[in-house]
Amino acid sequence: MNVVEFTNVSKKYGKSNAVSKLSFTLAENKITGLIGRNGAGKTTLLKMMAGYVKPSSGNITVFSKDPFDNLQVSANRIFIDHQMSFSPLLTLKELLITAGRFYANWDSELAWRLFDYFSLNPDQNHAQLSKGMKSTFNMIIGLAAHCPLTIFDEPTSGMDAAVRKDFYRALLKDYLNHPRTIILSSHLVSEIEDLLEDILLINDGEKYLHLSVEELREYAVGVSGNASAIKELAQQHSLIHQKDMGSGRMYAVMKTEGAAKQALDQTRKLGLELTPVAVDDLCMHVTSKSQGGIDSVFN
Amino acid sequence: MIVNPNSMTPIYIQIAEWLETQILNEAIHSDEKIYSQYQLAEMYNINPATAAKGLNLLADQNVLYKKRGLGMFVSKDARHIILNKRKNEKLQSMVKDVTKEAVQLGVGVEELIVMIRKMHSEAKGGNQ
Amino acid sequence: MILLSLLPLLILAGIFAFIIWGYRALSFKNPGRKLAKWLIVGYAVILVAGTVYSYSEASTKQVIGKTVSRHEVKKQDKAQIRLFDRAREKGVLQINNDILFKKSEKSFPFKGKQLTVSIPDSYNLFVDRDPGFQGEVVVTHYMSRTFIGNMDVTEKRKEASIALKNSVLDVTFNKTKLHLAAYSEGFVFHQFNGGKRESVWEGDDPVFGDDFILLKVPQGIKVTSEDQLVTNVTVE
Amino acid sequence: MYLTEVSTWDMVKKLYRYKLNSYFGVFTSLVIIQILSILFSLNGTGSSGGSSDTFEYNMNIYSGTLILAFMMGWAFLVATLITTKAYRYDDSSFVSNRTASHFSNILFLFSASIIAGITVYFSYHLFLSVVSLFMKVRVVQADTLTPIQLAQGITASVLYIFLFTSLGYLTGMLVQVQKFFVFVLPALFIGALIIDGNLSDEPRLLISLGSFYGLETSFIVFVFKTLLTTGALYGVSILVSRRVEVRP
Repeated sequence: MNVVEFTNVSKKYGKSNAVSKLSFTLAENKITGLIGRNGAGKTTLLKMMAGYVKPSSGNITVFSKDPFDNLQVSANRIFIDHQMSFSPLLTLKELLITAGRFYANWDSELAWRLFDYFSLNPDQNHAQLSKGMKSTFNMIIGLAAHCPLTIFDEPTSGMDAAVRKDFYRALLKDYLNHPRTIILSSHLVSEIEDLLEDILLINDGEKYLHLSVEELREYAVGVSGNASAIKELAQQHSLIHQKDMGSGRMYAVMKTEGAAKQALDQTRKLGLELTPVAVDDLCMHVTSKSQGGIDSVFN
Repeated sequence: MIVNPNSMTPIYIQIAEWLETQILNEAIHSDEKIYSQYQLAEMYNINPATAAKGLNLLADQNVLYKKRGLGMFVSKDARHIILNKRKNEKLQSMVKDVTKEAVQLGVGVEELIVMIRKMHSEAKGGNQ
Repeated sequence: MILLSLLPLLILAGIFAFIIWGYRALSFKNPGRKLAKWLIVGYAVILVAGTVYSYSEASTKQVIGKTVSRHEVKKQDKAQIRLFDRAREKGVLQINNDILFKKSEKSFPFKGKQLTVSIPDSYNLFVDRDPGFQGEVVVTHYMSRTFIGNMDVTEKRKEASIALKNSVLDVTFNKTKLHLAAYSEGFVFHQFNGGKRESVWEGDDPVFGDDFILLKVPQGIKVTSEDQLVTNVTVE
Repeated sequence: MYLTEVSTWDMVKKLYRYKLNSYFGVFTSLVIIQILSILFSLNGTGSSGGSSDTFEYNMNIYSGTLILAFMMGWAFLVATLITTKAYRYDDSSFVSNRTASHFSNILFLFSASIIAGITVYFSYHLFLSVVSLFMKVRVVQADTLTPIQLAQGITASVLYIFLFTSLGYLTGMLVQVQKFFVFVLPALFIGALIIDGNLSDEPRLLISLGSFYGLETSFIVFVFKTLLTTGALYGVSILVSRRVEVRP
């Protein structure tokens, strides 16, 4: 069953399109990574999914219902981002207790264990927290709510590396105990890719790829060696990225689709070296404005 | 074992290989239950779907068999299958690589055999 | 009165129940909010104390006079005018206790044939010749009732000083000064009284009662006054 | 997948409870505004005096009306405050939709109006005690109210204050929809008063508006008038809010 379905969804702010003609589905109980550059439309997409923002056109269903301003959807999803606002008059302790009243599956024990682990002060106010502590607190709410659809928008912003690592581990362990549909947006793919089952890559408000992480790892291959040999190879394969290495050598990233894979395997004979392409590199290359990346500016 | 995401080998294959090694080392015996996808996910901090893919790979090769509702178990001839596979596929391709490298470096067959003999006895001695 | 004092108590109990319920709902430690809590609790306590004090004060000594309706005040004003007109023009003075208030009465032995009254300008001097009277005069200081708004403050006024020396009766009226404070819960509390407004400032112009002197003298005595008209009346 | 079914009313109650806890400042401001209004009332809302040859009086008029007026202003401001983003977004951090959010706000504002309306009466008596304790006033005339008058008066105070919350709520919502209403609404208000003043010899707009409620002598009719107006203003606010995104 699909938890989330986007059909031809567009969202305009003024004249610019934040999201355009986006269609995808999220299947039940998968962790999906929403990857895209800043301004790619990740937040707009997630806010539409959460029911905060109404699409300009197209159709969204969450749990087979239109999520916008829908109380039933709201009760079964949680949206965590760094803009989450809480009354400055309540302490963290009060906020956790309040959150527990709102969410039917609230795991109070988990919430308090995480709260203690990350040494948050129960008497402090949310407004006084540093950015990283805020993110940590919001994350605790997001995990403990055990909502069938859990949405994290850049959940680790401001957290230090150790806390980020702990968060991802906590997310995985809690997911193993309570499988649910989780979508996690980030621009730091390398940190989360092991955690993910699927990746939804968007660029300029449009869907670019929606694949499993394993498929994405084999989606492209890096080829380095003689420039002319690579250029010849590039005729048969879609070139994703290229970089001149100097002295007649170059590095290219090519798509490894279907039968072309075997052809690519033959390249060793041509004295070309094949290397895997890390998922975050791939994401960076495919969302790049030009094939040459930043280097093209200096040519 | 720590999974290496930067390796050319996909994580699910790394997981499958680690399980094979466990079986070869007799850390898990025949007809014993093997790790679930969730245990593997937790051990390696990976998505359980990835772990499941590794388990399914071994099931397809009859190294593991499924018991409905109970999980996956090591089949009777698991060791045999793994040994065969490694000999036929992995070892052969590694030998291929070694030979290729030897040709490039201008190392003769005799010299290569000597090297292999030496390594072989060392590895055997180290194991004992 | 008992009901009246019970109602605020009931409401008070309600407020307290609400506050206690509210605090139980948020019985957390919060240093930032502690001050606010004390502010609210303290204020509630002060409110209650103030209300209790104000009720005990108001119901004992501080209210003066009786309040009447606006309609009553208008009726009074007309009645007073009519009463004086009738006395001056027809010589009939009606002692109506709803309108007139007897402030003081003094009697002096008097044997003479002529009595001179010294009384300030523009005050009425009514003379009633009684055939049964012998050897004395009775001087009564009357005033028609005084209303500020719709509050009867007649009794607060001072009595006139009256003295008889030889054949001269000296009357001096003493000025009364009142400092008043009028309290009203506010317009909402009078909105639904069927148009009957009991608030002082919403009434008409004040009705200043007129002081006058009623002189009872034996039949044969002649009464004169330097600059005041002497009206002979029959008291009803 | 097990989905939770929630009822709107249930969430309204939960949001209402959350608001009672977290909008604590509303009650602190109530105390401060009432203390201020008591201080202002000490001046007296009016005075009168008169004299004849033998009688002279002056009278300071102290009334609870000013306290009520302050509370109306407070109610207006509190309601506009609640429509601002900071408060609206608090709701969207937990389970809510706009309907639940509006109804919990209205419920909260109604509770605040009840507390304000009742405390208007009490603070009037506090003020009265202050006057009789600290000011040298010789004679005092005070109203005596029957229990029914008292109950009606307090109810009417609550309804007046509640009416002003609905006015503030609508104003706040309009501003949230279009920022220029911040300038347009006061301009319209003042403009209407000026035009009103120029067109007729006597300005009638505010007076007739005020007397629609203030001169209503039937308690039942008054309750209907205020509740209907309040309901209508809240209704319009809810409709207006549909033009605002829940949380952009």
